[in-house]
Amino acid sequence: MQAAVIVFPGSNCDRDVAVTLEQVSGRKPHMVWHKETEIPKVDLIVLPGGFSYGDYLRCGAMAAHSPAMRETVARADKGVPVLGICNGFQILTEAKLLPGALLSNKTLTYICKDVTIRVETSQSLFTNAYEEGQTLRIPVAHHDGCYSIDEDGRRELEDQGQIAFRYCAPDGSVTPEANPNGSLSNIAGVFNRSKTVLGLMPHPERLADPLLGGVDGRALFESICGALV
Amino acid sequence: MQQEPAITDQVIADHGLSPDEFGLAVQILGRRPNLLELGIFSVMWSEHCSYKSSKKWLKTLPTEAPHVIQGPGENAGVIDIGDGLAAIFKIESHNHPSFIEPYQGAATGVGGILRDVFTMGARPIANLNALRFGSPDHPKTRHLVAGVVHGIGGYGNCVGVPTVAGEVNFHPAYNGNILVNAMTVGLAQQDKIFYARAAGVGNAVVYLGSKTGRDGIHGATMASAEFDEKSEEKRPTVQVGDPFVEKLLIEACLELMATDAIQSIQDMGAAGLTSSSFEMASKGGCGVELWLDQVPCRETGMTPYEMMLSESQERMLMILQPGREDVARRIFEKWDLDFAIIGKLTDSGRMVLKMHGETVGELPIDPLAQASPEYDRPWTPTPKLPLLAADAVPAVAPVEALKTLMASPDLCSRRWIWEQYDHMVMADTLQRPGGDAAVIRIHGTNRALAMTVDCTPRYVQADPFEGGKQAVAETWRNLTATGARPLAVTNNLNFGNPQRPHVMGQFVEAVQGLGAACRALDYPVISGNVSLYNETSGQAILPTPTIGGVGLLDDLDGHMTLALKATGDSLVLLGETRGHLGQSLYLRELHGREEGAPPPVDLAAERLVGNFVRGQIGDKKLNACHDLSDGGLVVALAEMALAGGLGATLEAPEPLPCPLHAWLFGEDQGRYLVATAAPEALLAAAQAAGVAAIQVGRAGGDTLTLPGGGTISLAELRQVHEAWLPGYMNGH
Amino acid sequence: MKARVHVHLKNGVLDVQGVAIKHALGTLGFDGVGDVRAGKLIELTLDESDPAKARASVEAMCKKLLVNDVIESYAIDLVA
Amino acid sequence: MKARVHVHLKNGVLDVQGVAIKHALGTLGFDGVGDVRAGKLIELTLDESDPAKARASVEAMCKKLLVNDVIESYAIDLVA
Ligand SMILES: Nc1ncnc2c1ncn2[C@@H]1O[C@H](COP(=O)(O)OP(=O)(O)O)[C@@H](O)[C@H]1O
Ligand SMILES: [Mg+2]
Repeated sequence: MQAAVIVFPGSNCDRDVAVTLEQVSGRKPHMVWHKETEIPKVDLIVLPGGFSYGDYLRCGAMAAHSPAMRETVARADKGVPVLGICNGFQILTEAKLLPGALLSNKTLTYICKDVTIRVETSQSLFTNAYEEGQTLRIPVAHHDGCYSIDEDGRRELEDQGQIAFRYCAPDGSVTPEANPNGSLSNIAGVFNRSKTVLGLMPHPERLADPLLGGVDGRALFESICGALV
Repeated sequence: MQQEPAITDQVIADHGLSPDEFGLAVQILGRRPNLLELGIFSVMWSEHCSYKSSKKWLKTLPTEAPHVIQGPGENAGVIDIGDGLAAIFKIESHNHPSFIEPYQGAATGVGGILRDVFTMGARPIANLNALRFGSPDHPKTRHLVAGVVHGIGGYGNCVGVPTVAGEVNFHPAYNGNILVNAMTVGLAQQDKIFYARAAGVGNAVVYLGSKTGRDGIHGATMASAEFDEKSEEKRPTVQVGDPFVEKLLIEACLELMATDAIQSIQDMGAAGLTSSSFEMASKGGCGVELWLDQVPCRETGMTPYEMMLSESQERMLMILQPGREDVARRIFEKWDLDFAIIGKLTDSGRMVLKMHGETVGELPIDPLAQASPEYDRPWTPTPKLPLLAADAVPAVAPVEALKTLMASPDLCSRRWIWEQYDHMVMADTLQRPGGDAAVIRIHGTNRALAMTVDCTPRYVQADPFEGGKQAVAETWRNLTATGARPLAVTNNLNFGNPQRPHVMGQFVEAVQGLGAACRALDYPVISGNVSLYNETSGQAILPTPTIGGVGLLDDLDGHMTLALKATGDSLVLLGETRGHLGQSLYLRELHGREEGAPPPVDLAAERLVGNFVRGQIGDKKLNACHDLSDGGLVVALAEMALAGGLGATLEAPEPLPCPLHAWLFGEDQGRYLVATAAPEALLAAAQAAGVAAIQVGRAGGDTLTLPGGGTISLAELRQVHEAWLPGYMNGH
Repeated sequence: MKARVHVHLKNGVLDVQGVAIKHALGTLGFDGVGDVRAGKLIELTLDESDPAKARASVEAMCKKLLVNDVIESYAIDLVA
Repeated sequence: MKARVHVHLKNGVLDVQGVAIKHALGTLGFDGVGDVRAGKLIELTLDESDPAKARASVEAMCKKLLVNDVIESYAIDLVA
């Protein structure tokens, strides 16, 4: 599986995700600068976490217009899988590759801690190595992770099985207390219609190494590799 | 061109120059300076840049060791950590700006120290911060805590450097004068370290980064601004940080440093263009000519004076190798960074400032730098306080005392703070905030750096010499508790007005104390920063020599944590317990008294116990380890239990060396509490090594049971420990 | 000429900041405060001097970058 | 009645957002854009119906909470 990681000015998890991708796939991802209009032929495009353009104006708004994103949208339309983590998720919504928007956390503060999320479906190339209903411990680190979408949009996500992960209690129950940022229906990650694009606020690449205290995030990358060999 | 004001005594005073200093300036120039030159003298000879009150004493600090590559005198200190790698670190204060505008003050403090470190070729890998606020019930405190924490996170999170450790104290002495000390640790290749020593007549002087505005031009210029038309725009303004530009600067500088284009480089810190250009030229023994009309400006009509004194953030100055302008240009343009060639190096030994070809100022560099004043300020020693007898302190029921301490502002959980800091970005954080020291993997290796910041101001106030020793020893202990080998320190000396002999005395004795500890522990000082005049209306802060320590772990899976892990593990207390309650938190939090001499630090014993503990960790003989500090034995055990989610029973030895409450809560130094599955072996090894050791209980259950039978559930303990800070910040 | 863009969260989109401000005002003893909405104000200086043209180009900027129509609505004021 | 508070950074205070927005507009091909300033817009619904009284209390809110007078300035519009 050969991946490309788009690097925006202000991206800061590009190295972290590259390390995990290489550990899992055995291949170094191409690091593609946002000004590139061409992206090498790859099996997966990753938009990393960070603060593209300082999160100024709206998180991800300016990055969504970069040349590399125009190419990413074109590839996504052709069915090339795209994964957006944290700021990458925000960029995907700003680029309209994913529905909804990410607003400021209900706490109005930045939140960096481990949370529990529930795998809502294993029927996707991003989650096939997980069990449906499985709970994962994964860190979040964001200021604007409150997922928001209008009622029709929410119903459509539910009906189409486009909700990938939900914040939950350790026992898997989806409760308001388990919702760190106020996201609608505890939504932590969503797919596009064809489930070839995934955006999520938690950072699976940060718990994919036992030395860092956990490996629950690793299977997400293993899912992709498994599906894309 | 602004009309030139007369250099009156008032203007000179406004620039903080004494009549003698002004006389010296005239002597050096051979004429009276114009306003621009006066401004330059005033910043170059300011306490901040010249260290005129502290230099004499800083020179007494030990700064050398085989592993020290660069001691004090550069932007940051550099140590050898093996495999051709170097750790580069420094701490710096941003106290006053943070009091004026807590968010921006703290944010720009972080930005400044990051630049000091990546200027030298290091990729920053961790930030730490030491914060001191006024009393929680002071009306300003909540707002200041919120702003400072938000600012540190806002900046560090955005640049993508994890904020991994720190400390926070509350004390009325900081009501009008909070302390914000920020430390950065970076990683570099030993053969790719960059210095500020300019060389190469004719080489281009390049300005990189944000445009120059009227930010933070110090108070003195307000007066001089009046000679200009008094428009709102012309007023100096608070420095605002742009972490986004900082991130671009880090990446662009590191990318350029990987080429051979840079001859020397220097961040524009305090007194921006003036001190950076002076430092570079004087270190390199050359002259410099600056074309100020080439300086990228944010505002119209900026005068040479304003350009030279502006403290606009996120700016760098570098000297390029001849013919390398294009390499540099390509990289700066890739990162969309403003840059300009604003001058050239000369052999004149003078700084010549030109505006549209016309010379607007000219100063000799070395005389000005060398002649910078150095004072031997009168000082008086701090009177020693009597030892406070343990039985002069009433005993409180142990469990009640523990609950009160664990919920007190200085001991309660800091989770509310560190959860606002991204402490995991870069994916090398092996020990997150909450332990004795943060442990950060050296990327791509099986080794790690441990780091911590510490100071116990109430001890320093009571006895600056012992307090100075203690601050150093506590960092050494914290690093040791993770299994790391302590290598070197940086220090941030925060004191009051040095022109008051007893304050100067605190400074002198504290420096002597920390020097003594660094010597005894082979733990040299490689960088630091001094912040004086921390007082409002005559009330000085507690003397606060913050120490930042860095240590090395040669084997990752050797690193130790404080969390209790296994039911049945025996608890062993290492180090001598005498039951010292003077200046303890027990005395302050339960009896409202700040009395007596602080606990003395026996440096020989410190070293002996610490080396023993590190050896045991290395030999995998321990399952948990925590050093004893504020709150003594019981608080240490409570922290270990909470971290592991595993209870314990504490048993007092017969006979007790001191009253029970003193044994439980005394703050004797040089002690560790460890958990082990093989207590006999450990006790035997300790005895062989001449280290005091006794078994004091076992791990297990979900409660903490104290001698005398008092018991508290971990759940309740956790609740009181976690509740205070969020509760306080939410206004109840 | 100058243009001012007022950006509001659409009705129905939870305005956490507005809620927080309202709450804070309450605790500070300001009562009689009903709804509080927090929005953005973006001021642009334009070379364009023809109002119609200026408005058109600011409209375009809003659609393309300044506003996210999923959650935000906007209003443009031109100030000569 | 309703009040609108426009919060601006004081002149001379670096507006990091404004700089970034201006840059982004440039790369999107919107030229002829000079200065860009990003500010806040806070809309309050007040029970108070007397304009003078309303303005006075909003002034107080600005001083106490809404505005950081170290770096920000503000203007109040009342809308009946
Ligand atoms: N307390 C101290 N102990 C040791 N070195 C110090 C101390 N204070 C300042 N220094 C050194 O003096 C030099 C100048 O300090 P500073 O002005 O803070 O650096 P910068 O201008 O890069 O911020 C630095 O090399 C710093 O490490
Ligand atoms: Mg410096």
